[in-house]
Amino acid sequence: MKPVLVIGGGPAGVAAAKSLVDKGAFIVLVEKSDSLGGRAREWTCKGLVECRNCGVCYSIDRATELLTAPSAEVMLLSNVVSAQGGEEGYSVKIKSSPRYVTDDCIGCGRCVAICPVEGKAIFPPTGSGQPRIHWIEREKCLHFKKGKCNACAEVCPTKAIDYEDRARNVTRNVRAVVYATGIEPVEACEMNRLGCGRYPNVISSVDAERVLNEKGRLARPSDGKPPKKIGVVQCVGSRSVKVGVEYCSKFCCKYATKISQLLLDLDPEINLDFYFMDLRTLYEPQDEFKTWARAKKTVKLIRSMPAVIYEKPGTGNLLVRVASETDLDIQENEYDLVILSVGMRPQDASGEVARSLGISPDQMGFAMTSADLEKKRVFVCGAVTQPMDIEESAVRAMAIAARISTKEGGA
Amino acid sequence: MPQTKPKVIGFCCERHGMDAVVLAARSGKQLDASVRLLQVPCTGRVDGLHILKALEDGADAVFVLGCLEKNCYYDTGSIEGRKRVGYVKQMLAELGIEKERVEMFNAASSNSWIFPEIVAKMVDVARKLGPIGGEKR
Amino acid sequence: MIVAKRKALNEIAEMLAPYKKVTVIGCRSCVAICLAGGEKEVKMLVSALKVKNKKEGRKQQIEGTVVERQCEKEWVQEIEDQILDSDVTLSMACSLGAQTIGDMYPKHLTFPGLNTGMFGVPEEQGVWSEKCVGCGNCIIHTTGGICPIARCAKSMLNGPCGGSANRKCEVNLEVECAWAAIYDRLKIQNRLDLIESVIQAKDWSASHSGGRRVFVREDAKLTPHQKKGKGVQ
Amino acid sequence: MKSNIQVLLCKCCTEMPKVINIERLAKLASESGNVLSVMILDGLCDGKELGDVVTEAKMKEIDRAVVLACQKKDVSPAVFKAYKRAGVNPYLVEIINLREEVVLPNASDKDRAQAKAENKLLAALARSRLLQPLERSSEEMKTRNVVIVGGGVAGQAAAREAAKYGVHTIILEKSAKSIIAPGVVMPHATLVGGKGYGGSFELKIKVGESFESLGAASVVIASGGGWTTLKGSLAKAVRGAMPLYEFHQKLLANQIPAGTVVFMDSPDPAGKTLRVQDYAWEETLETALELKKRRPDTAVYVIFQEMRATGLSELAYKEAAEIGVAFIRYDKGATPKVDPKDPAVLTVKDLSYGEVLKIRLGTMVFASIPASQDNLVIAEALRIPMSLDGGIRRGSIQRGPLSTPKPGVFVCGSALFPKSREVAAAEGQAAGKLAGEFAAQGVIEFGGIVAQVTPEKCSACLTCIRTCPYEAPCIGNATKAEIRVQACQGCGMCVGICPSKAIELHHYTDEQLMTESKTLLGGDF
Repeated sequence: MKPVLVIGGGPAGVAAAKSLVDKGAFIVLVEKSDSLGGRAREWTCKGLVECRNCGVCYSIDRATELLTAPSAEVMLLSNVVSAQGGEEGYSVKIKSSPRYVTDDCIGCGRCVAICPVEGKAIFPPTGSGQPRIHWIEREKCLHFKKGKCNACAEVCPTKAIDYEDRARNVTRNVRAVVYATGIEPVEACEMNRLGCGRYPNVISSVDAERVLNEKGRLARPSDGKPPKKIGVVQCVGSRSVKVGVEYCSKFCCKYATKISQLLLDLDPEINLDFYFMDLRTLYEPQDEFKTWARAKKTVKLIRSMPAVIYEKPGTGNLLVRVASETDLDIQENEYDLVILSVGMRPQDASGEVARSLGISPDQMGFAMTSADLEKKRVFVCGAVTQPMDIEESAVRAMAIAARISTKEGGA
Repeated sequence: MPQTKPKVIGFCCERHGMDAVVLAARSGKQLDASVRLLQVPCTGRVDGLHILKALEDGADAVFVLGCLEKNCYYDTGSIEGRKRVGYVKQMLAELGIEKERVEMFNAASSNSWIFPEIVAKMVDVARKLGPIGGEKR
Repeated sequence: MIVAKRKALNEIAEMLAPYKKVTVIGCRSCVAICLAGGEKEVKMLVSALKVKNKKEGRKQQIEGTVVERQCEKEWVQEIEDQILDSDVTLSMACSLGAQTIGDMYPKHLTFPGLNTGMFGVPEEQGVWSEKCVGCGNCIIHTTGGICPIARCAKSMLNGPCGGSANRKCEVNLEVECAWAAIYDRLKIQNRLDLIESVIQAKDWSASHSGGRRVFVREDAKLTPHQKKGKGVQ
Repeated sequence: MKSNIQVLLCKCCTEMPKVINIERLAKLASESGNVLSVMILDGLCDGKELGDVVTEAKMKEIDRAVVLACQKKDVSPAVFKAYKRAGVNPYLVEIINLREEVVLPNASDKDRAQAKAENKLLAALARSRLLQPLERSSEEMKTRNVVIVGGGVAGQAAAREAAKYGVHTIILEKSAKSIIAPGVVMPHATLVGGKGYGGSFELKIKVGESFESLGAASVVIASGGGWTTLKGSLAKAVRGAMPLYEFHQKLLANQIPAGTVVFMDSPDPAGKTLRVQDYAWEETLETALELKKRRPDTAVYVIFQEMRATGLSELAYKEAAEIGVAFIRYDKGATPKVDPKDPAVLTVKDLSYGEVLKIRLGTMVFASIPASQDNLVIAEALRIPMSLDGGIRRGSIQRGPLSTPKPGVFVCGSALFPKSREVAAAEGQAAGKLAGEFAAQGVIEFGGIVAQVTPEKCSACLTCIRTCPYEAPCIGNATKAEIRVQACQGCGMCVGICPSKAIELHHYTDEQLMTESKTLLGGDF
């Protein structure tokens, strides 16, 4: 029985793959980054006592299960180069980048400590990674740039550094393709007026998620102090005709409200102002976030979009200029840290591989799916098809897995 | 004089509680060695008696670590666990023993920082309060 | 069933402090069911007291045990040795259990570990409410099955007092007025006429006011001829 | 029972020896009571050395083992398999996660790490001596029925999907609506009661006026939303009130009366529960657009507290605003009102502009979709929890997004909360797959780590029955609690709460846990 190819190891990809494995299928999962779980790996769990239903752990758990599943071939740091075929199946060429570190790596991290390159050239897997095998980024590594440095190889206790590692090209014949390439954040720094990229203490929600996931606390990038007054700005680069995307990215309100709650859980003394146009917190029948925010004296909900953010000289603090809700007066509020909730856009919905599989983007750039495409055994799923949160991605991926037959002529 | 070798014991659920412990270790976090972990299927299995017995047997601090509430593998186990811990805390308070010695925590499998924080907090409590009755070690 | 509540632990610890050897005795009946004095509570109490003693450096031997029904001599007799071997017994049963032990071993000290509260029913897990005061003269067939003596703060027998408003009791606004409940119940039973009938002033002689009450069922009693051993005397 | 322990020490390639002295651990192990064999292995996970382990275990008549390695999940399949060959009960094999609990996090303090590892080993040995062998059993499922409650979009999708697994699907549909789906479709049928556990449910159903019983291996709840329900003070007071679903039907049939149309989020805006979900807005905006397209002259208002036009509905929101739909935001503090004398005039304060508007109504449409009224009966029948707003609550996400806490019962579509047709169909499909897979197993596996009652101690206080999420305890014929092992998931919640200490959880008894904790605390490091 030929395997099913899953392109993308994010929430949708791992859910589809796991669901297929449960059904008895063999799968080949191709993920371009260094770890399985996609964006969920970088994102933080938002509960401290009570689960806030962000779904991050669901993706992580499925990814962990896949890594030990005998019927799943997981290829990290890999890309699909080309795909040919049709209803009868596809012949797929996959290129795996060299890691320059063999499977002997035990993830002790000594190589990272000793690496002389600024910003390091050898890394553990991004986020809270499961296989601890490190990898070297060729473009940064002095061994490749100057041919001199062997620092990591010398310090490695298991002799796992292999500078001779080569890119591998493999071909797999698969019976169906699940296309789940997911989303990427809109470049928030295009929104110049909000100071992103100019001021260190204006960070994007993606950065906030990553730092929280790694450290459990946010700190001001400028001086490392814990922020006491935080502004959260919604709809940066989404619902916008000028910069970014026109649609609503759907789950930003969900994660931003939950991060806000987490921040207050971690440090009840934080003052938090939440700027938004409309609060779209997905499934919240009792308007939980608003009720929560009203009950807290330290949280303010402000229905207005900041016009401009600039730094108060010498302090690193930020001044947010914003019109009040009814446009009557203009205020300036000071914060230690500002988080911009950036919009998301589909990733790899167009391009050569997508095209060769017959996938085309719609007006907004999302990959379109159709009955014809599914007849040709190409299944597009996850947030590359339309904005959706982790749980919906997972459910839809499970449905896709249900549609892919794993037996000849049967279920 | 803070003691150097406090004794802290943690009852840890084998689902997300243990996953968080493992993830913290695999993320390269260094912890105080004073914490002994004891695995239970679910924090709902933990009985107030186990906690009291641990204090009796020489623990300076006891914690219970389970899945996040509403995300417990057994649906309501970690809520039960929290109630048990709360009851023991109340008993200790009635007896004039520091109730901070006993604590309930929750974690998710994707959370790598929570376990080191729990360890730091409980070891800190144990160091600050010392052994019950000032027993010498 | 009888509903009881554990005494505050410091009170218990203080009571037991002067004694070297303590036996804590639980009961598997009512107090186990109302989560106050079953095996679990006994074991936890013993352990908690040991932790307290450890803190204060007090040497005290504490042991716990449980009997099926502490209010019956035969069950208590089974652990007679253990009781008499200790300096003091802490009864983790209702006061009936404590007094049974006390009556059986008058020289021996028996202290209560629980406060015996009431005759109550479990409304839900962890919630018990009083529905009977044991007045000895039941009339609930005329009040829709709801006892006004127990459930009305003033034990009104003929309708609510002037303080009943919005179905709530004036003594405690959280509590439903018993007579509002009686009215509703009689209404669904189509017996509202009963609410008009006057209940005569209650004969409280059947209640505890006449001192200790003893109920006897002659046909159940054993005749002297039937009794064995010590019971014959 | 003899107690011959074998200790395996895994080096995790080269990782363990860097921090701890494995030989000293091995020596400590071999000097401990009952330990007949100690082996140091280079790596357990590759399974190469397990052959030697089996040989040694057989030779020394080993009946229990303590394995010091890494995470249980990673090594357990190989280790259990090996010990199965050696005839050791899997429940007597203790796997200790030395790597993640001791070695990795304490690498910087080698002395304490060593002492901690030794202490861990002693505790594991103490526990191992107390363990009892356990067996898992299995039971043939009596039926291959997959019962699907509700024949809407989700229910039909679930039936089609489940049928692929060769199971027998039965749809219970409360209306007379004709449904094309595989298996049996029972019109006028509702679920009213039930008992049993995953793989063997006995459901009580009402068909027309008669009651029938029905066996089921798994159940899918697809009860949908309360599409046609309209409740709330405003809906009662206003003239021409209509739920969205009904309005949509009438619009398609061109039966909308003339006059202004107002769409509003909640029929009870001052009430506690808002219960307006994103899907309701998606549909509202589409309907408003459709209305405006069909009848451009109609004045259309959308009154809302929060415009939840998520995702691509944002585009519909924009389009609607462009073609002249008026959007008015209000707040809980100033809810729209109708004049009791003239229930056709709605007064609303627009918070965006601060004006007070008086709108003469033709039709007033409410977007709020309450939960299905049937959920209460279904939840009671299957003994599963509900969410606060009347939907069926899913269990922990650890078990998946469509699983209720009860194994074998799945939920999909608007039974959880209102969803679009497309999402409901996807969920139905996924739930159908899960239910089909569950029923197609054909056998129920149970036993092993389960609770057990000591009848002499039981006071039949019902505490366990009220606490268990799985309905495993019940009062048996002897009026003492009994555990239905088929339903028991082994969480031990009843054990921890039993006031008479009458229940024990195999493998995690009080004695085992307290001995382990005592040994752990005995270590001085």
